Amino acid sequence: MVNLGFSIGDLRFKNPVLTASGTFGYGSEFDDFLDVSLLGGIILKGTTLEPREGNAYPRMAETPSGMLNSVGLQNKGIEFFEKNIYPRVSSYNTNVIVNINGNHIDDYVGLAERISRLDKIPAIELNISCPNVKMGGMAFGTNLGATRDVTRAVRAVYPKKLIVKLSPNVTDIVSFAQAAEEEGADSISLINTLLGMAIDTGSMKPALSTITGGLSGPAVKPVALRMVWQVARSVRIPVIGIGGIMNTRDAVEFFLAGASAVQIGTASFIDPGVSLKIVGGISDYLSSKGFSDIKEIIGIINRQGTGKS
Amino acid sequence: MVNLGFSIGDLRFKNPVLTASGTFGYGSEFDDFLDVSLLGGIILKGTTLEPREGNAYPRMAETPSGMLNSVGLQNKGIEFFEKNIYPRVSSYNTNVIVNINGNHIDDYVGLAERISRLDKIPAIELNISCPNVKMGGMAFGTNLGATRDVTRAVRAVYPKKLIVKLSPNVTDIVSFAQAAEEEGADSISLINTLLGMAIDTGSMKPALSTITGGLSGPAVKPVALRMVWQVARSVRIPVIGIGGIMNTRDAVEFFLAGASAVQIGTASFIDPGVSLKIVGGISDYLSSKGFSDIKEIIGIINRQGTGKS
Amino acid sequence: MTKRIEDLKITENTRLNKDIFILGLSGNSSLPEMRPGQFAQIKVEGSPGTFLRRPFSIHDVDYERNTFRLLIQIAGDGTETLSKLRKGDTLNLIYPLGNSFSVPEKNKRILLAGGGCGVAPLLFLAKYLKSHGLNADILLGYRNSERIIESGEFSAIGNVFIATEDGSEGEKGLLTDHPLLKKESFDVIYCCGPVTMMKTVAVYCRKRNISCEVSLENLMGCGIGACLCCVVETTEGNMLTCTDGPVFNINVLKW
Amino acid sequence: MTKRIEDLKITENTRLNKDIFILGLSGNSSLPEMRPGQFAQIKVEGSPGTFLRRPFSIHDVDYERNTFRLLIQIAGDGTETLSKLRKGDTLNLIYPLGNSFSVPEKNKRILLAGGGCGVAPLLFLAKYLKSHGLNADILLGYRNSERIIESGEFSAIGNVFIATEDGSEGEKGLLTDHPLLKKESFDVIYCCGPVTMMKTVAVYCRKRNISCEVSLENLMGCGIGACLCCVVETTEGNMLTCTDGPVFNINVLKW
Ligand SMILES: Cc1cc2nc3c(=O)[nH]c(=O)nc-3n(C[C@H](O)[C@H](O)[C@H](O)COP(=O)(O)OP(=O)(O)OC[C@H]3O[C@@H](n4cnc5c(N)ncnc54)[C@H](O)[C@@H]3O)c2cc1C
Ligand SMILES: Cc1cc2nc3c(=O)[nH]c(=O)nc-3n(C[C@H](O)[C@H](O)[C@H](O)COP(=O)(O)OP(=O)(O)OC[C@H]3O[C@@H](n4cnc5c(N)ncnc54)[C@H](O)[C@@H]3O)c2cc1C
Ligand SMILES: Cc1cc2nc3c(=O)[nH]c(=O)nc-3n(C[C@H](O)[C@H](O)[C@H](O)COP(=O)(O)O)c2cc1C
Ligand SMILES: Cc1cc2nc3c(=O)[nH]c(=O)nc-3n(C[C@H](O)[C@H](O)[C@H](O)COP(=O)(O)O)c2cc1C
Ligand code: FES
Ligand code: FES
Repeated sequence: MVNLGFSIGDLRFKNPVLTASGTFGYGSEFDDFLDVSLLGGIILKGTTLEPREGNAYPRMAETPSGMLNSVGLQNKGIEFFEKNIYPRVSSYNTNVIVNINGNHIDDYVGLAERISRLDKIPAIELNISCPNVKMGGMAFGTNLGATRDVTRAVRAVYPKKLIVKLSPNVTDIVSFAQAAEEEGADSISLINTLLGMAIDTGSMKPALSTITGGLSGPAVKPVALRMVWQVARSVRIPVIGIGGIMNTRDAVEFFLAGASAVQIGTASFIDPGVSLKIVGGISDYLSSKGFSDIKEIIGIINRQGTGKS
Repeated sequence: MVNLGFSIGDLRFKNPVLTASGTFGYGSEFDDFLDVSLLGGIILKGTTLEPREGNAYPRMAETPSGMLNSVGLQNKGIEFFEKNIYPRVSSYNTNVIVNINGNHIDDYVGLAERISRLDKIPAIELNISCPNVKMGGMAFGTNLGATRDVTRAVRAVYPKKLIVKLSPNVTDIVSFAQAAEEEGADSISLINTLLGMAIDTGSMKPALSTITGGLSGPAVKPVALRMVWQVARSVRIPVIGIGGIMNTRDAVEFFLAGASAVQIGTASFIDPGVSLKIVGGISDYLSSKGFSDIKEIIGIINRQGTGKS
Repeated sequence: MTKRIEDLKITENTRLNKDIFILGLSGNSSLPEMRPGQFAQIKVEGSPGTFLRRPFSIHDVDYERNTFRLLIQIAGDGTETLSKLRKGDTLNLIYPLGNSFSVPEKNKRILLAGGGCGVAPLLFLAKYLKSHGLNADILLGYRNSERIIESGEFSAIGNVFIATEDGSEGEKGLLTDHPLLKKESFDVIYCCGPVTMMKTVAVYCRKRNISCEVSLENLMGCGIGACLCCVVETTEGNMLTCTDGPVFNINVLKW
Repeated sequence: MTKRIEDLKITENTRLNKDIFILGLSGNSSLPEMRPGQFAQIKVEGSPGTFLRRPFSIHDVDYERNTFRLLIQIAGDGTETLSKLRKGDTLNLIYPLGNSFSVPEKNKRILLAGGGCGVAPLLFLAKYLKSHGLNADILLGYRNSERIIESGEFSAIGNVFIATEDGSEGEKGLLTDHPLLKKESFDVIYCCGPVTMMKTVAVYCRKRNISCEVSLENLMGCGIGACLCCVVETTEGNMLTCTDGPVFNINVLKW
C-alpha cells in the first residue's frame, strides 16, 4: 500500500490530486464520470461577492496544445452560493475549497469572512491572478505590494487554511510566493493561466471578445513546472502545482519538482474522469519505483544529478 | 503584384520574413533547402566576444508543441566570426544580421564596435534575453535599468541599425520595449524563449543538464502574439514578431497584431525550407484578401471589432 | 439522462459529397437513450492541431442494431482527420449531451428547416416525431445541388422541399425565400443551420407567432457545463449552449 | 552530398518482432547516393506528442529498385505512430544526413558489432564493405532470442556470431563477453548499440590498439547542424553528432 496523503497544516487530504478552479464547475457536472469524493479535493469555480455575467462570447479559442479562455469569472455571487451551491457540495466526502476573487481588497475580505462561516469549507484559494477581469484580478497578482496587502487582509479575517494562487505573468515568481508566505498563507498554488492571444486570420479579428485571454493546457506545462520548482525550493509551506497536467506522467513531474499536490485543469474538459485516473496512476508509479509514500519523491530532483539516465 | 517590403529606418528588407537567431546557423546549413538570398534577412546565431563551449549535453527536450533548449550560446567568438564566417555570409544577397550577447555591458559594446566595422552587416540584434547563460544574459532583459543601460551603451558606439530583442519572462513587456525605444533602438524584436523545464519521470532527473531552459515553438505563440500586440501599440519603431511561427497563417497573425516583420525559429528544424514558403504564403494571403501591400494589414485588429466573423 | 464516456467502433464511413460524410458507430453495451437535438463530444486522435473535443449532433439512431450515425462536414483539421477513419477503428465519445427539441401536441403543423450540414439533427428529429405520431414537412437549403445531403431518408418520412442558392435543384434562392414559407402556415418550426439563416427564420416566426426552436453551435470547451465558454446571451442572462441548449426557443434568444 | 527534403512512399512495413519493424521507402526521382552510417530525419504525422523529426539510420539501400529501408524500434509515441504506416502511405524525410563509416584498407580484419536495434546501420555497412571487396565478421547482441533481428541477410554477407543475455540463442552473456572477442584479433571494429556496450567495446579496442568507430544517437533538434543540441564532448571540443557524426572514431571521444 502506497501512502498518497498530504496535509496543509492540520488539514488532511486523502490524496494529492485536486481539480483546478473554473475547470470542474461545482463538481456535480462530473458526477456521471467519477466519484468526486475519491479525489483529494476540489476547488470550486471562481466566486465573487456580487453576481457576474462574465465576458462576451467568444470566450474560448484553441491553440497548439492548449486553449485560451476569457470567461471572466461568471458566477452568481456569494449569496447564491451559500443558499444553493453550498448545501449540495457539502455532501462530497472530500475537501471542498472555494476560489475567491475580487476587484478590491474589501471584496476578498468580505468573501473570506462569509466563507469562514461555512462549516464544510476547510480552505479558500485566493485568486489574485485572473487575467480576465479588467480591474483588480491580475493586477494584485503581478504587484508585490498588492499581493502582500490582500494576503494580509484576508489572513486577518480567515482562520482556516489559506491557499494563495499565483499568476505566472511576472518576472520573479519566487518573490511573490515568499511575500504570500510571509503574510501568512498556508499554501501556494501555481500557475494560473499565462496571458495570451489568438487571431482569426480569416476574419482578421481577435479570436476572443476580450482580445487577450488566459492560456492553459499542455503548452504551459514547461513554464508551470519551472515556476513550481523555483517556488518549492524557496518556501516552507506546501506548494500545489497546476498547469497542463494531462496524465500521471505530467503529475509526477510536478511532484519530482517539489509540489506536494497538483490540480488538474483543462484536462478534465477532454477526459472528465482523468483526475481520478491520475490518483491511481500515481500510486502505480510509486509502486513500480519501489516507494511507499509520495513524500519520498517530492522535490527529489534537487537531490539527484541531471541529464539522461 | 503585392508589395512585401519593409524597412527599419533606411534599411530596406525585400520581404518581412527573417530567420531567428540560433535556429538558422550561419545560413549555409540551409543552402540545400532554400535560396537564403530570397529571404528578407537572416539573423545569425548568438555571437560572443570570447569562444564559448555552451552548456553540457543534454541541451534539448521535446515538450507539447514545443521544445526546450539550453545551448548556452556555443560559438567560436567574434574573432573566428570575422575571419571565417563573415567572408562566407557576406555573399548572401540579403540583410545578414548578427545577434550579440554578453555578460557585461562592455562585452556588448566591444562586439558592437567590431561588428560596426563589417561592411556587409547592416544591423545587429542585441540579445538581452537569453535564459541559458548564468551571469548576464537574461538578467539584462528582465531588469529595466539594465535594459536601458546596455541599449544606451551600444547605441553610443553602433551607428547602423540596432534591434533590441526582448525577453518574455517579465511582468510588463511594454515598459521594456519603451525603454529600448527611448534609448535609441531602431527596432524591437520579441519574443525570445520562455523559461521552462521538463523532467524525465523514468530517471527522475531534469531533462536538461541546466535544469531549466528556453521554451520555443507553437506552444509559446499565444504569449508571443499577445506581447507583440501590446508592444506594437506602444512604440513607434518597427516591431519584429517571433515565437512559434510554423506556417503562413501563424505569420499573418503577427502582422495583424502589429508586427512589421517576423522571424522563423524552431519551425526551420522541422522544415528547413519553411521560411521561404511563408514568403510566398503571405503574398498569396494578401492577394486573396484583396490587399496590395503588407502595410495595409499591419495592426489591423486594432481597427476592427472582435469576435467571430 | 446519464452521460457516458465510451469507446465506440466505426461501422461505416460514407462520403456523401466533397465535404460531408457519415460516421456509423456501434457500442459493446447497449446504447443509452438519446433525444433529437442532443450531441456527442468526440476525441479526435492523431490530429496535432486538435486539442479539445469536437461536438456533433446525433444524426440518426438505430436502437435495434445498437448503432447511431453522425453527419459531419469537413471544416478544419479535426473533421478532416475524422473523415479518414475506417470501419473497425475506435472513437472515443462523451454522450448524449445537451437538451433536445420539444415534442409538440398532436395536429400541429410542423416544419423542419435545415441549412447545409444543419440537417444533421433533423433526421433523428423527423423519425422521432414520426414515432410519436407526428408528421412534419422538411425544408432543406443548400448552396448548390452538389451539396445536397438528403439521400432519400427524409422523403421516406415527410414531404421534402429543397432550395439551392444557384437554383441547380429545387427552388432557387435561400431556404428562407422558399415559397413553402409563404404558402403554408406552420405552428412549429424546428431549425438548424447557419446563424444568419436561423435568425431570418426566427424573424419570420416571431412575426407570425410560430413557435420556433433553433439548435446553436457555439464553440465548446467541455460540453458538460464546466467551462462556461459556450455562453449565449438570453433574456434570462447568460445560458450555456451545452447544457441549457443546444436547442433554444427563440423567445429566450436576443435575436 | 546534397541533402534533400522529400516525400517518399512506403513500400513495405514488416514487423520483425514485438518492438521492431522495417519500413521500405521509394522515391519518385532516383535516390541520392548514400553512405553507411548516414541517417534520415523523419517527420511523424498524426502523433500529437511528436513535435520534432526523428532520426533513423539507413539500414539498407537498393539503388536498382530505387528503394531503401529503415529498421525501427518502437521507443515511444513517434516510433509507435510510424509502426502503423501502411504500404502506399507517404513519409517526409530529410536525408541523407551525417558522415559515414570509413572504408578500411584491404586485408584488414573487420568486425561489425551491433547491439539491439544498433544493428540498423550495420547491414548497409556490411554490404558496402563487401562491394569494396572487404569481408567482415558480424557480432550481434540481443536481450534474448525473441529479440533477434538478423533475418538471414547478414549471414549472406559474412560470418554471424550471436550473443543473448539469457543464452536463449548463441553465446550467453553480453555481446562484449562473446568468446570471438577473445579468440580473434581484429584490426577494425565498427560498433553501434547502447552506450554502455559501445563504451565497453571502446575500452577493449583501446587496450589492443584496434581502430574503432561508433555511431552515436544523441538527441537531435534539427539533424543539419543548425541547433547545436546534439553535441558530444570530444578531445577537439564540442562536436555535433548530426554533422560531425553520427560516426566517431573513439580516439576523439572522451570515453
Ligand atoms: C452542439 C453542436 C453540434 C454540432 N453538430 C454538428 C454536426 O452534426 N455536423 C457537423 O458537421 N458539425 C457540427 N457542429 C460543428 C462542428 O463541431 C465543427 O464544425 C467542428 O468542431 C470543427 O472542427 P475542426 O477541427 O474540423 O475545425 P477547426 O479547424 O477547429 O475550425 C473550423 C471552424 O469550426 C469552428 N469550430 C472549431 N471548434 C469548434 C467547436 N468546439 N464547436 C463549434 N465550432 C467549432 C471554428 O471556429 C472554425 O470556424 C456542431 C457544433 C455544436 C456546438
Ligand atoms: C543518428 C541516429 C540514428 C538512429 N537510428 C535509429 C535506427 O536506425 N533505428 C531506431 O530504431 N532508432 C534509431 N535512433 C533512435 C531513434 O531516433 C529514437 O528511438 C526515436 O527518435 C524515438 O522517438 P519516439 O517518439 O518513438 O520516442 P520518444 O517518446 O520521443 O522517446 C523515447 C526515447 O527515445 C529518445 N529519443 C527521443 N527523441 C530522440 C531523438 N530525436 N534522437 C534520439 N533519441 C531520441 C528519448 O530520449 C527517450 O528515451 C537513432 C538516433 C540517432 C540520433
Ligand atoms: C475555462 C477556464 C476557467 C478558469 N477559471 C478560473 C477561476 O475562476 N479561478 C482560478 O483561480 N483559475 C481559473 N482558471 C485557471 C485554472 O484553474 C488553472 O490554473 C489553469 O487552467 C492552468 O491549469 P491547466 O493547464 O491544467 O488548465 C480557469 C481556467 C480555464 C481553462
Ligand atoms: C536551439 C535554439 C537556439 C537559440 N539561440 C538563440 C540565440 O543564440 N540568440 C537569440 O537571441 N535567440 C536564440 N534562440 C531563440 C530564437 O531566436 C527565438 O527567439 C525563439 O526560439 C522563439 O521563436 P520560435 O518559437 O519560432 O523558435 C534560440 C532558440 C532555439 C530553439
Ligand atoms: S462547453 Fe463548457 S460549459 Fe458549455
Ligand atoms: S541536431 Fe541540430 S545541430 Fe545536430
